[in-house]
Amino acid sequence: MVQKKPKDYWKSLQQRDDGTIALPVAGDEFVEVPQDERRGVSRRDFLAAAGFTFGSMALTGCTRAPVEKAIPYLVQPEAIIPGRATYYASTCGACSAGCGILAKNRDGRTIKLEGNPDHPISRGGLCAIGQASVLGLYDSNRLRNSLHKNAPSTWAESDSQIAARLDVIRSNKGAVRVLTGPITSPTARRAVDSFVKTFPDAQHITYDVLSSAAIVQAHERTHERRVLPRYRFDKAEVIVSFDADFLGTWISPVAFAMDWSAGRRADAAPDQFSYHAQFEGRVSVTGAKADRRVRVAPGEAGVVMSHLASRLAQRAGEALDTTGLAPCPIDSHVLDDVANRLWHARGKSLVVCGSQSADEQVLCNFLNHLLGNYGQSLDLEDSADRICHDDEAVQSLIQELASGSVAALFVHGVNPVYDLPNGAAVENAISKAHMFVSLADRVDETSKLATFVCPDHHFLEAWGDHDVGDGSISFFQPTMRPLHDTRSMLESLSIWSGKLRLAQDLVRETTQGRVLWDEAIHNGFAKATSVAVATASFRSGSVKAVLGIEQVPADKLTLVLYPKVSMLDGRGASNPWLQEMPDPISKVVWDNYASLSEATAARLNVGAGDVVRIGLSEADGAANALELPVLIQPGQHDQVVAIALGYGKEESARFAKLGPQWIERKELLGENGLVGTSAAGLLSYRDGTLRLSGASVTVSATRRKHQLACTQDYHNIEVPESLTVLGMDRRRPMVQETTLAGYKRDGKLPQHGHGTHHPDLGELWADDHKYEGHHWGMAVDLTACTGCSACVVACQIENNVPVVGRDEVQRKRIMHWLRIDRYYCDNDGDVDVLHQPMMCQHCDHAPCETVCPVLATVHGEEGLNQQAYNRCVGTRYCANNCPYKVRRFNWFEYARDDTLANQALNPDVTVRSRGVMEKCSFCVQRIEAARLESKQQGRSIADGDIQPACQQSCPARAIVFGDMNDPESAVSKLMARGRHYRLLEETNVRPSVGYLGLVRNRDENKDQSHHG
Amino acid sequence: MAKNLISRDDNRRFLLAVFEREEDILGATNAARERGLVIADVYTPYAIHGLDKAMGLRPSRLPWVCFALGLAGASFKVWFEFWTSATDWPINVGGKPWNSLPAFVPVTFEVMVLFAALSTVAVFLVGRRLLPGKRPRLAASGVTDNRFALVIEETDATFDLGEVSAMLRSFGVSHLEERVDQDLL
Amino acid sequence: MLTGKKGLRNLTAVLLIGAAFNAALLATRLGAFHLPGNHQGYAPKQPIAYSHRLHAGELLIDCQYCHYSASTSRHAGIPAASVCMNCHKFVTDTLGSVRAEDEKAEEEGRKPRRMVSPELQKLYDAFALDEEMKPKPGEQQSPIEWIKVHNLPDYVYFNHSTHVTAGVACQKCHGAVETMERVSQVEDLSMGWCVNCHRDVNRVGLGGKSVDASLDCAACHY
Amino acid sequence: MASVHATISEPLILGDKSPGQVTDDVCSSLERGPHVSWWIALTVSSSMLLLGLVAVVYQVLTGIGTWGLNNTVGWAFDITNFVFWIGIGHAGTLISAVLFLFRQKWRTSVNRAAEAMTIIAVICAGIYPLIHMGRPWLAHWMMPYPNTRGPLWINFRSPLVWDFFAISTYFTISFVFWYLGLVPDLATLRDRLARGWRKTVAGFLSLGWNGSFRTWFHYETVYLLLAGLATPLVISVHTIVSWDFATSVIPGWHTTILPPYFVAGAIFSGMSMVLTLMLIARKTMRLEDYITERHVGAMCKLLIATGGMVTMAYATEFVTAMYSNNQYEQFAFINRAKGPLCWAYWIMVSCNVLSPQLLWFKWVRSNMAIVFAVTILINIGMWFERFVIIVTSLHRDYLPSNWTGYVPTSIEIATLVGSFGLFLTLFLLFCRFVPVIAIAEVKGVLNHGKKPH
Repeated sequence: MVQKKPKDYWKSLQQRDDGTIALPVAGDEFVEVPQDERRGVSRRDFLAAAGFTFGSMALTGCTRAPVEKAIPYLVQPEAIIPGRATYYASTCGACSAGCGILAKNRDGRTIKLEGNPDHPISRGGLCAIGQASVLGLYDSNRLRNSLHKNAPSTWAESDSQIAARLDVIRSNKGAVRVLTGPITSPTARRAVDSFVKTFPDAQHITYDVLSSAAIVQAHERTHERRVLPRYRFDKAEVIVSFDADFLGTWISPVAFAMDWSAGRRADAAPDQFSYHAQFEGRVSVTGAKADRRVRVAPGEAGVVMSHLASRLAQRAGEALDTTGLAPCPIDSHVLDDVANRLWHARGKSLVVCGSQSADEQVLCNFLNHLLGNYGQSLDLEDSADRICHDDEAVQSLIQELASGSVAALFVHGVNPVYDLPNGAAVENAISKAHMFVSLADRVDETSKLATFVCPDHHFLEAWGDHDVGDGSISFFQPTMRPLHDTRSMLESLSIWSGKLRLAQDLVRETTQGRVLWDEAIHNGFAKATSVAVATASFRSGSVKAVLGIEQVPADKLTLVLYPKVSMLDGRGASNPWLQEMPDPISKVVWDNYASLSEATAARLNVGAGDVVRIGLSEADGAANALELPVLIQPGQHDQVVAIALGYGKEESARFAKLGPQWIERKELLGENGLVGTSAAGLLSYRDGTLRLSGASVTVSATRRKHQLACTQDYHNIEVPESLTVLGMDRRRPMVQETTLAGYKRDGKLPQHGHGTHHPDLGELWADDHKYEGHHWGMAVDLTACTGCSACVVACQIENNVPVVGRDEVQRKRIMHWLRIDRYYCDNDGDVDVLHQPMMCQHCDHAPCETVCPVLATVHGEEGLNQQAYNRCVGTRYCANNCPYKVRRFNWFEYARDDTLANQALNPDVTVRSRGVMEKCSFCVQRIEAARLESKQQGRSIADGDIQPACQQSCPARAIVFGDMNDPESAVSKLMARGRHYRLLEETNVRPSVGYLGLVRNRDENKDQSHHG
Repeated sequence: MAKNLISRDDNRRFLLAVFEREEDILGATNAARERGLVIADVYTPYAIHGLDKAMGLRPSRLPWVCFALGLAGASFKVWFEFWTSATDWPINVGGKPWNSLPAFVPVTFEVMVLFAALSTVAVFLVGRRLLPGKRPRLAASGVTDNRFALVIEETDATFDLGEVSAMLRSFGVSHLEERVDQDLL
Repeated sequence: MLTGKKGLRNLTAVLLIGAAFNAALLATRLGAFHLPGNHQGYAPKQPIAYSHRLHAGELLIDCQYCHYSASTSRHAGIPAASVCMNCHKFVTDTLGSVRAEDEKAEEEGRKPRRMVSPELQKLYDAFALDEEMKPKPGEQQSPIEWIKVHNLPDYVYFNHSTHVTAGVACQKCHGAVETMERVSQVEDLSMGWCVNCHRDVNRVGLGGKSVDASLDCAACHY
Repeated sequence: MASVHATISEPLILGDKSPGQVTDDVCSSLERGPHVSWWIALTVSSSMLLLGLVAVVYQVLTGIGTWGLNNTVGWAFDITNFVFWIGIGHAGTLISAVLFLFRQKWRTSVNRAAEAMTIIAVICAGIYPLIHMGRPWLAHWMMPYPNTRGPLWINFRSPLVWDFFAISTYFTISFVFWYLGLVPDLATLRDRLARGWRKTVAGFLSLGWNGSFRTWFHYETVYLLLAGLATPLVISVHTIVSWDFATSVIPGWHTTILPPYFVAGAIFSGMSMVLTLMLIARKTMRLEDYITERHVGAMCKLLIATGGMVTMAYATEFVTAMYSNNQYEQFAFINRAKGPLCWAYWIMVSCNVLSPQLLWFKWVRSNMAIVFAVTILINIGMWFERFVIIVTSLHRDYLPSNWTGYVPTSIEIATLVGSFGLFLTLFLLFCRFVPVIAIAEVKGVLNHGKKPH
């Protein structure tokens, strides 16, 4: 236990005696990594080999566990009670959305992030990447001290050298360039600016591959204001999105998902259920939830918007010059319908656009203007000082670098060699900088070139702030003492500017006098300024229609590069949790791939897993061509090939040995020795901006195959036609759906399949097991669930679920306790995507319990289906007999060699050893904790006291847990609703988990046509 | 059951007659019994049908042992299952009742069979003094191969050796011999 | 021929005795079967020969004075060295030796030296303090590495505060620690032992009030 | 009367043998040094066994993950082999016990070998439940014994516990039954031999048997009782095995027909395995006079009968499923016949339903080569029957998202090979060191020395 921890970790703690949180001086008995009976494993193996039963009994009796030490504090800190968690309000730094978090610190280690319910942006939700970012703390790739020429160095040393060189530069007016990602922190802005000011010739350049700069630019044109509007999806009754994946990756998905689902309440009045149309080329989670999905290739989007705009402009009596407008590439009735709905919901509708073309964004603004949505469903009250990412500046910087005229280059928060197209050229250019100081926290494609690497803290160790935009500031505070000898970027810059300022002071200074500091830090945010409500007028003159469709040659396809929900631009690449998080749509893990529609794949004569070669049509295409396995993606536009960004990062090479090692194991890494392949090479500059999509590419088959690891083998909710008999219902009633109209009419779900036709099921032994006290249950709202998989990762973290690796997933042995089933379903010609979170259903007549020979899984007094790992002998009979197949078996001793990563384990949950069964426990540790607390306070557990990890993280609030015996509890109320159903009810296993049917805002006849 | 006809006092005499054929031993035994001779035992290489009648043996009481112990085993097991599942620590298993009697039947049955069979065999072996490593006393060579031996006790003076031998010869006895206090069992 | 019969009887006897013996042996083995981590009577030597008998027994210091988190946390807590210093800043040796030194000093007409018992010296060394209780310059403080006596397997979740607040006496599980010079594990801390206690208190209550001690597997195993 | 039956019908044992000859014929083959073919066979089988041993050790050290199982298909080769071997075992008990109760005297020539086969098969079967556990070193937790977990016993509601008791009982009874039948023959062996280790061992194990008819008399009673107990036992064992599946909720498993279906299948597969072995033994050990065409014929007829039952079961399953109007049931069975694993299903049908039909013809029954081929086919078919029941039911159950496939790994295949190695090795040893024919019983059915009535 204690001695399992790497010594250097503790030394580094001892060395630091300052810091804001009291922490063990030398660790204490409670900093434990739960180990199950792992100590005995070698003994076990020996016994297993030697032969079983009585011998083992005798020997087990005789063996002694090794001596365990209990090392208390030397000086007891006030704040900490060993064994009790402390929560620190902070802000999530995983992406630039800036959601609020509560960081759970247990005995000096931050082990879990929860959404901060009071936070203005996220209001309690937290996405998968945010959840997983806690592992970044314990990432063994992180630098433990500063580097000089890739050799360990001390801060004093590096600082003195850097300072010396900077003085020289200052004196002879050398060019200093600071390259950063998007900066949302006012303090960071100040720090960079003041640093830049200390040089005669210095520039601050930013870029962001997933930039929303076009939106800002568009508003500059249309409203003369450099703002990123605040979108209010909850206020919109009609939502039209042009390729904006606002439920998955666009700007602030957590906030948007929360608003979006708030605007779709099927059980309230119908006008509270928005209509959502999605125009997109690939299949995004947002598209999957849309009431109408229209396939539009990137090249066509502008024209479609123009057509929509002209329709609305006519009605609004505004002019739009559409002479020479190409014919509408999609069925005009669809567009009419959408236009009508929009028009009827004037002021209560919202049009969003994910394009990086400012022209298209301008059209989008125009549409919102025509509909009078400004000030209603979106407003320009943006207090944040938005940098307009100028991609041209980046290009010129690279030229500048290449010419060798840059004296000093500072890079923070970006990895240009990886991010930007033609990385080789960038690498070559950067290496020409006289001094290159990287503030990256690890050695990556870029920082390996650096003269000095001055590692920044992980955001959970650092002070900082984030401008929310509505006038409030969200604060970062250290949630634990820095693990390694790293230093806040703020402090580094201040030192190089001449004088060390502590990060805390700098942050405090920013909002000096505007917020109550202690309160702000306690809450994690504070209202700093009231935003000037200057509703700028719309300059119609700025609008011009996008007339022509970018024609793609017949032998080419349109490229769509997209940020994956789990990877974004690749920041999750070194995080095994995110690598093993199944993509919400494709369910593929540990790889990226080229998605093609069925028709296109057939045309190219390639099948799933065939490696294809994708090259840009431009001259440099050959160089940037890359090879990827094909994934057949139903519902995708035939003209499109979609590829996820963020793969093929050098640091992903670390996963070579992840997963069980045995004779028939297959390699985790691809032929390039990395996880997936980087698609950055296919990024292209078009009219000055870096574009993810729109380029036309050649796709050619190669002879090779590369099997993708997918958590699902069969993807349709209907059984294959070839395996049906007359009168047999092909559709399986797993996901039950209806239309809003239909639901309003019947107040219940249409019946699917014979499976659900059954008489009222009696109970043979009604009086034998009554649940007098609590009877825990869970309701999952399929209408709200977006499949974003935040719950999956949250569950994995909370419950110490092991990462098993690509090969094991391919063998269908993923360990996730909570999985999200994804089904495709034909919807006259088009394809619907259905998501269904699936976890242990805690059946009251659990089939798994009856068959366990050793009573390892039995029923609790409060209706929990309990699994005692240490009693399990591993017959797997329970898993076979589970109709939902939610039980997970430890096929191997899943390695936990990364002792640093083990620091993130939850000490309240056993780490399961080889050969035992495990499954969702409804986060019983949280139930027990709540019970204990209520007992000690002499009260009963109140509704909402217990939130399983999945519910806590869900941005759409789709999961509700509670006491089914309490008619007033939220879960009971949900279960009383008309669209509530229990899965496989007819088997009378009496699950404690219920589902609320999927409601789509469609009209009746559609409903008939696809359930008939 | 294992009543030993041969009491242990000395100077008792036996007549041993060895036959080659099944029908002869059957006939001879019958005849001997009809004459009221005391048949100590018959030694055969295999179980000859009808020989029990010829010797006039009473039916074995082993079935009763079998029945009794089988019953005992079954009732113990059914009690044990009930006690563990419903009394000692009643645990809710898949919502089944504490006393799931139907589910207890299979194990009960198996245990009954086990008890009945093993106990019967044990009683038989001990009763007939059949124990590992015991040194056998053969009445005559070949009684475990191809020859049949009839042993008659010469009870008292009325036993007419000549007459008996004549009778046995009529059945084609292959070897005739008188023995004193032969320990045959 | 008699030998034949006797041999037979002896053989039977031997077999029966053998069977009985094996059965007995088996029974004891089963009895001796331990869950991992169950070591009744385990009494390791501690880095400092701290006497619970003296502190808890004679001086009647409350258990929770040192094991402060027993009522609030999952862990009872091994006291920080600073807790010891609350008293041992002043108490550095037994009264006897201090008195002896005073007398001796009086005879020799000098100031009495500060007496420090060898065990307490280890405490001061941990803080790197000199005779005057001043930190020694340039010396690294080092924590005291106690040996854990009561170890439950890691797959068992035990929470001290639940039991303490419910009114379970420390001695119920730890034995009469106040009488121990060196602490040893008294109870076997096996599952059966826990379960039986839980059943008893559910039946007869605890300290007069009825309690609800869960018998669910998930009360301890998750 | 038996003798009457013996005289009016054609003799069971050819060439009017005397008891002495019987003894000679049977025992001489043991006393003769092993034939070279025996050595070859032993080498092959024991190396198969070794391969299996290595595989098992590797699996136990590394984890069940070395098998091709997954979250959906939790059982495959392991339980398939288990059920297969148990099934094989049943024929032995059937021949020795049931035919004994029915006074089928022809059984005497084959019952010894059949019983030995039972015991060996049960050993092979018993290994699988053990090694299929995730933590086999805790197998003893299946037993209700007093322990430090206090009042925690075992779950008597679980079919696996029933299995545990059934299999262990079955093994014990079969062994006792077999050994009891062996005692007089061991005595015969003992008295034939002048000296040597065989005599010592036989002497020790023959319990001092001296042919006393008083003993014979009780012996017959015990034998009858055991036969009477073994008969319901053999039925119960496979019924319980079938309950492993029948009591579950998985479509294709959850069906009331399974118990009779399994018992029939067991007898079917067992009989064909007995026949396979008999034909080999007959050839290699020159026992044509004892294992006559009549015996083979009788066995063939049994195969036709039991094969018919099995066919019936296959048909019934489909009817039930179609009639159920339950989409899961219906799908489960269509998926067997047409799904991704349909090849297994059709192997099963062609081997178990079609091939036995050949045996209707007398000329086939009297052609040992063809009969042998048929029995082999049936053995294969019956293995696949279990595979079909277990894997095709599991791999596509209720939720389409759970549907997976199954591919065995090298380790699994090696384990299967190993279990055949174990079976053959033990059987070869049996043939070498134990009278393969129940001498005393055969003598009982000779015509020699019997008075023709």
